[in-house]
Amino acid sequence: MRAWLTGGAAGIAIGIAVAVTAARWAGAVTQPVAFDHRKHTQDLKLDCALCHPNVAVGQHPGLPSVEICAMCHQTRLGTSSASAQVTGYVTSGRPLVFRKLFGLPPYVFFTHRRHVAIAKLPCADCHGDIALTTTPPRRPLVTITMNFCLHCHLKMHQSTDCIACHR
Amino acid sequence: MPRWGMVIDLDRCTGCAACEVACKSENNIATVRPDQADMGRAMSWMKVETKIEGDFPDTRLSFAPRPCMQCDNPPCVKVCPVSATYLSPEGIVGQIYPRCIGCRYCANACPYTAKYFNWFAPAWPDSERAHLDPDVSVRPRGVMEKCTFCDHRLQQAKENARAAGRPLRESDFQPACADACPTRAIVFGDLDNPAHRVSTLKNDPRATRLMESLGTEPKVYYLTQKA
Amino acid sequence: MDDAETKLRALPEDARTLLRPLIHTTWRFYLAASLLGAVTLWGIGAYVLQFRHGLGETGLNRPEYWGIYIIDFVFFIGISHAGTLISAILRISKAEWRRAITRSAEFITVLVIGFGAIQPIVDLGRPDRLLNIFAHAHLRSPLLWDVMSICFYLTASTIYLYLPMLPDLAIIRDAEIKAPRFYRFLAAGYRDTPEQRRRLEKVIGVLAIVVIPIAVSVHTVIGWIFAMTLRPMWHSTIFGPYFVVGAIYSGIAALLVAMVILRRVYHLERYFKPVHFDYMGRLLLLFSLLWLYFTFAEYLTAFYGSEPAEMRTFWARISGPFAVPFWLMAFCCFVLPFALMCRKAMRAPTGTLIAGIAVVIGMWLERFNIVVPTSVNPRFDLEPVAHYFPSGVELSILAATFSGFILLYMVATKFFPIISIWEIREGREVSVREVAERVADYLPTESAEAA
Amino acid sequence: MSFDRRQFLFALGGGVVAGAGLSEIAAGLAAPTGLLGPVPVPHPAWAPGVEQRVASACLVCPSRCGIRGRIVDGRLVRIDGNPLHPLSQGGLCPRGAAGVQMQYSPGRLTAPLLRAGPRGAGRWRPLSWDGAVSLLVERLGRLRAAGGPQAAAVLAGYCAGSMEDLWRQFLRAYGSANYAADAYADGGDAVMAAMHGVARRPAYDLDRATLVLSFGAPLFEAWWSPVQAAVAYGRTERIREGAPRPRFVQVDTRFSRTAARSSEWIGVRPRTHAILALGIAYVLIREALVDADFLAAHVSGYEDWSDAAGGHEGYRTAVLRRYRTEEVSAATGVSVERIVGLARAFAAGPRSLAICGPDVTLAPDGLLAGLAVHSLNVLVGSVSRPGGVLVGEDPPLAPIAAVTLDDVARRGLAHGPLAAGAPFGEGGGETGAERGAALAEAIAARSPGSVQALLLYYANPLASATRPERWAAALARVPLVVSFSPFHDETTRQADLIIPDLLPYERWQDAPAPASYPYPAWAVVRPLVAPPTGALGTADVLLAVANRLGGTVAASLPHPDMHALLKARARGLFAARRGMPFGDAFATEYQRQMEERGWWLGGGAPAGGGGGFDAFWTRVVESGGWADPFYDYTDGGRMRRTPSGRIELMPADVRRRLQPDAGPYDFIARAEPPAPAGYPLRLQPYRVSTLASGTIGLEPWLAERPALFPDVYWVPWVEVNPATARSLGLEDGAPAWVTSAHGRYRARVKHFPGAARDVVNAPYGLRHPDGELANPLQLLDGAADPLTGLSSWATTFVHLERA
Repeated sequence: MRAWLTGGAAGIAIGIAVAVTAARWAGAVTQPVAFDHRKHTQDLKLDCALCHPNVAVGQHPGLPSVEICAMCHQTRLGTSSASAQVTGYVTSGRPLVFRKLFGLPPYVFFTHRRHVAIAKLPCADCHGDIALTTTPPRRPLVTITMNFCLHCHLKMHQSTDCIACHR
Repeated sequence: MPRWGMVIDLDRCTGCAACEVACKSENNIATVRPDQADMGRAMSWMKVETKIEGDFPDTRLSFAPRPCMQCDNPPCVKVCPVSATYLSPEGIVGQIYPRCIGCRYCANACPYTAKYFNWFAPAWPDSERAHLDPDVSVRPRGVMEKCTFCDHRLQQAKENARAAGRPLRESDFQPACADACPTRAIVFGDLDNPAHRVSTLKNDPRATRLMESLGTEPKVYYLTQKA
Repeated sequence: MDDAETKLRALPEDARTLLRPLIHTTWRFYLAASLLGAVTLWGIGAYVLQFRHGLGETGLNRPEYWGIYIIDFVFFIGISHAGTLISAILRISKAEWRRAITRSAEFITVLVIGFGAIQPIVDLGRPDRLLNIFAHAHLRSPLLWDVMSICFYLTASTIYLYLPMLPDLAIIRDAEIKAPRFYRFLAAGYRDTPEQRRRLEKVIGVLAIVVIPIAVSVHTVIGWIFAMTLRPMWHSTIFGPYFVVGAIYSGIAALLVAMVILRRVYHLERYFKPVHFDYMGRLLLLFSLLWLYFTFAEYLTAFYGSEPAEMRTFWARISGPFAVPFWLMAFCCFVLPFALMCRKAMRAPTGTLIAGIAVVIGMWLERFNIVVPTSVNPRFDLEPVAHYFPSGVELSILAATFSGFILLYMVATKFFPIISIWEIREGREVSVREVAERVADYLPTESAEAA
Repeated sequence: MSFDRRQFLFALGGGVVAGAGLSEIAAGLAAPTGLLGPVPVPHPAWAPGVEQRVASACLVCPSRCGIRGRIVDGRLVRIDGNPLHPLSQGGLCPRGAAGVQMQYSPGRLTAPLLRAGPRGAGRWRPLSWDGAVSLLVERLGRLRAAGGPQAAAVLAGYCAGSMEDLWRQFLRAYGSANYAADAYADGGDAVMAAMHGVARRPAYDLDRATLVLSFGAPLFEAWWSPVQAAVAYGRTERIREGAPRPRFVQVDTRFSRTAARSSEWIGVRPRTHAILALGIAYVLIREALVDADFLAAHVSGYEDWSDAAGGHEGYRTAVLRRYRTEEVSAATGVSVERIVGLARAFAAGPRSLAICGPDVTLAPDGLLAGLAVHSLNVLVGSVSRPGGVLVGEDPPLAPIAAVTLDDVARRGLAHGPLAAGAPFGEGGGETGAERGAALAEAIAARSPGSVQALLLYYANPLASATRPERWAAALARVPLVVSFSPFHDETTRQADLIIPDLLPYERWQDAPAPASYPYPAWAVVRPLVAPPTGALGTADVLLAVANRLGGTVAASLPHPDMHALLKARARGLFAARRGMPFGDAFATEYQRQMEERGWWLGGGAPAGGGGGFDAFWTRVVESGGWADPFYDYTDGGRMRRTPSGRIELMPADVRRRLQPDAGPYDFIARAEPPAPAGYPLRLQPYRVSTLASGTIGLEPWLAERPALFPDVYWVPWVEVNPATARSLGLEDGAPAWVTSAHGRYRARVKHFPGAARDVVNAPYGLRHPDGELANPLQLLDGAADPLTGLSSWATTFVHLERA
């Protein structure tokens, strides 16, 4: 009897762990090119808005299109293979589609314009040290929950009215 | 804190239903199939109610556009078991779709029948998804939905005003129905702000509210010669 | 089997008769059970369909937001007042004739309450978010009071079923006629020592008192769910007590039906005696009058108020599209049971069965007449009147709820004695003497002069 | 209980499976994905959410209101009113707001289609855009080369503005006079032509009128501009010279939404509008409430007169002789008190206006009835004065280009139009326009080959014509039918080639205000969303065809595309030294007052109109258009272009065409024929604005709320008096056949106390959800007014039976 119970309990725990891990791995984001944020933001001192052009005007900041990459990567820069890959995309005209990393559920209405252009929040508040990464993270560096939002809103004396974000 | 309200001049209403369609367009209100409409499941947050009396040629007909009354004492809020509907500080009765469990108690409590239920998941032809308003949820099935005075427009207006560094003006925030009304029968604004037209119109001798005796304190006023 | 049979024969007569159903099952039982099981499965299938596609599968619409499920909810929770309340009241009032009927009544309660409680969940648009009720509880909502009172009631009535069953479970365990481990577990080491018996009776006494306010609260709150809205003919102060009376009424009726059937199929004529039917019939009579009183009061106040919105619903019920269910309800809930139960001759199994069935149907119709006519007639007079006819899915789930309940009740009779063995024994051994003493006690003391 | 390893392992395995399964189920339940289907998201693609608001104009009805599209990431998500547009002033009707559904309707055609099977079989082969243009060039070129350009014909729906000009210019340069307009005729132009000598629909100064007496004009529903009427209806007292809100009085056989919202509604018997109008005239004359000065100065035919042909009865005598109030009351069913009261109110004004609608003019004597109604305006002098009937004018656009004709074209044009229009037909017959019905008859009657190519532009005669079978016969005789409809419809299904137009939110066009609006206003329609790749608008197809046809045709249409054409035409506005790009109410009023005083300040431009034409064009496009808010009341000649130079109450042209002993105002004398046996109910078709073009399936929002009944959805209906319906055993919502001697259709019966007992009100333009047409017009008996050529809508009788 004890064997059954302990075995079953351990088994269920392992099962849940495996399933959760698998789900997490399955949901991980992979980018077409190993983009080096650190290189671009720290070494080259590029502005975030260069590659995320709508960060101050739109709901979503936008991701770089191949045209934006092409501003610099017309010819091969540096020695990294990623750089070579980008040049490959640029010269061949193949579509280069970066994938969204930080996602919110569809019933959350968040605008970057309000937080970046009006409230002037630093990107790192929500995105963590993304600017310092050298390889594309596979999942968000900050887990954004409603409490995460509310905490900041309360701290900043901003509206915590439900319909401001859910509508 | 503003207290948003609406004044609808029934003597100016031609019953054209532009408000209805504008509302549906603005708020991604699902269209139901004809058989569903026959069952009485059509949705229209803003609904032009019609009353026909008499017989030809002495027929009389009146219209009353009916949005959510955004009561100050909302019966629907009191009964929601999960706080999915609540009264916001600016007087808008909000509905939080991801929290709603779909018990429809609020709908039963609302004397104005202003709340709508998603009997099925909304169905649009794929091509028509393109015209959906990205600022408003597409409600999943099984939740209640209701007029929010186009609250998303308020959010956007506030954002624009802040970006421009100026206070919110009356003209900045108008719900879609008021915007579309060709006779300007629908007036919207802050009931407590003397600079807004609604705050004077609501004291008009013609002003009345729907089922005022229920004590729900609606923030939608009707102007009409006939009581 | 033979083994069990021998062991059964070795038991005293009461136990032998009452435990027989536990080990003897006829083909008729299996036939009935499989039929009911099939209906139940069909209903579960219907629910899966509704879960998959949404509540659009029902006949509900706007403003007819509540239909069959809520009717069933009110109805079944009402039926559940059969047991606990009746048995508790009878126990407290030391009505000795209760001894044969409490168990069957309590079983009705416990089993039906689950079927009632599940109805609002079936009715939810988002059953997947059920836990929001706890995560985001909003205590102002009568629905939440209801969740709480039903949880209390379920807990209390389950305990109230279980504890008085302990001695019987111990008897079964000791007789070793069936599933020894199961009964060993259930009996929980009860040995029926005088000490245990004394404590048990104390607890039962306390529970019997506790369970009454809980039971009253349950149906009061259900009445309030309706009364707290502004809908015409729901917004009524009388609804709390009205619902409680109706609930007890339907409970008595359901119990009577169950008693007649149990008596017949398990040959319990020695236990369910004419006096039981007579007394229960009197109760039914009393409640039919109470029901009439409340219903009359309810309709009369609405009629005298003559509020236009109320009158729309009022006339819809009296002479409008809902006249048939209304007058059928009046017939089933009052005319028929009153006419039958007035006469002593009819307060026998057949008469009470007819009256009981009529009341069960009538009370279902009463719930229907409360929920639907009001729902289709919105208070806002510019809104058109709606129509409602339950869809196949709703009717399937309705059928499945009834069949599921009956099935579970049947199965329960195969595992538990449906009449309390020890209470009967206690009645024989102790009560006869006690009652005699008690009655003597009631009488005026004979004066010294007379002596 | 020993610890058994095998048991442990066994349980462990089971546990893993169970745990994984449980968590999957939990995940499925927790997230609304999985078990409960996908989460609906407003737009599937993740997009930046950058929005624009772009001014344009609405093309779905003749009102041509100003709109502003809200465009998010290139998608049109919403249509608002353009507050700068002088007519709509930011208002919108439901059809306008529902345009987004048309834009994204799943049924729209994105590529040209060539018929692959027999006609009507619905088998099509997609064609490239270039291929389609080439095919058209080849077929039209061949026709022209064979010397028969007159065998090309165009049937066009309402497309006033440069689009109509373009078609006409193309056809003219090509060498055909067969341009037929087929839209929204209400005979108003005929009335103006007869009485004023101006073949243009009357404009109404609703903004200043104080009493609007409408005879069957569906002002708030399917009028020329319901929004213009609504804006006037809702105007506040402060605007415009302290004028109080107008009092609307509606005279009609049908209790419509307009009737419901009017201050007063007067139900008359069918076809007695004109009698009531003349009854009012009688009171005006008897009580000397007419504007005698105006009549003396500008009007002829009021008093009796004599000429070479002898003595003639004037208007005054005719009315006094026949329209005694009691008789009028008996004929119309309106009480004497009401008639007298109405007449006095109309005379008291101060700015009264009588409007005549299609319920009056779509009758066998429609033109005469229209004259009778309009004569009220003349009697009180409410013509060419503020708050009265005005004559609008077209915006001073530059011509498309000079038309040059070669010999082929000249010979083709010399054939003239195939079908001669009625004397008072659309455009007075002088521009070669003809009505669709006449064209169909002509095609069917003439020798085969008289029309070799028929181009259909927003015309669906098989659904909209009163006798569709005539069109079916006509189409069968035309070897090449080209439809430019962006959606499949009844007629398009019978076409050989479909070159779908771009939708109204994807193309350049212009949108002049309808004739009912007194001031020239020219809105610019510009693309709000990108058209499908490679797709061409019909205008661009026409310009390309003209270019490829070469020669004089190309020379007459020298513009590369519609945008260039519009810009070139706008030079006329720039040069006109009047008007302004759309401005707000203040700017518009300022401009009006300045122009009234004879000044022009450069069109409201910040620096006196500086910046040249390009800056002007940019301002016009960005504000939504150009308008001139000034009306010259001093130019009386506008109203009197008759040969006599006076407003003719007894127009000679009309009298000449009547029976010798009949006068224009003999309505009481003309007895109404009784209902034929077996058909007891009079059919009263009417247009519901939201449905007029039958696009109900494209805009489900409208289908959900098509009319004033909150419980009518989707399915076509007819309005029947509840008593009548019950006597026929038809409960509310019952399906029924509406049957006349000429056909039948299916509809639901709607009990409506606003319908007269002996009438069936039948909305026109509805379709069943399955696409089946429910068209009352196909039931009509085919009677028409010989003077205008317009079909009579209310002379047919039907019976109802359960379907």
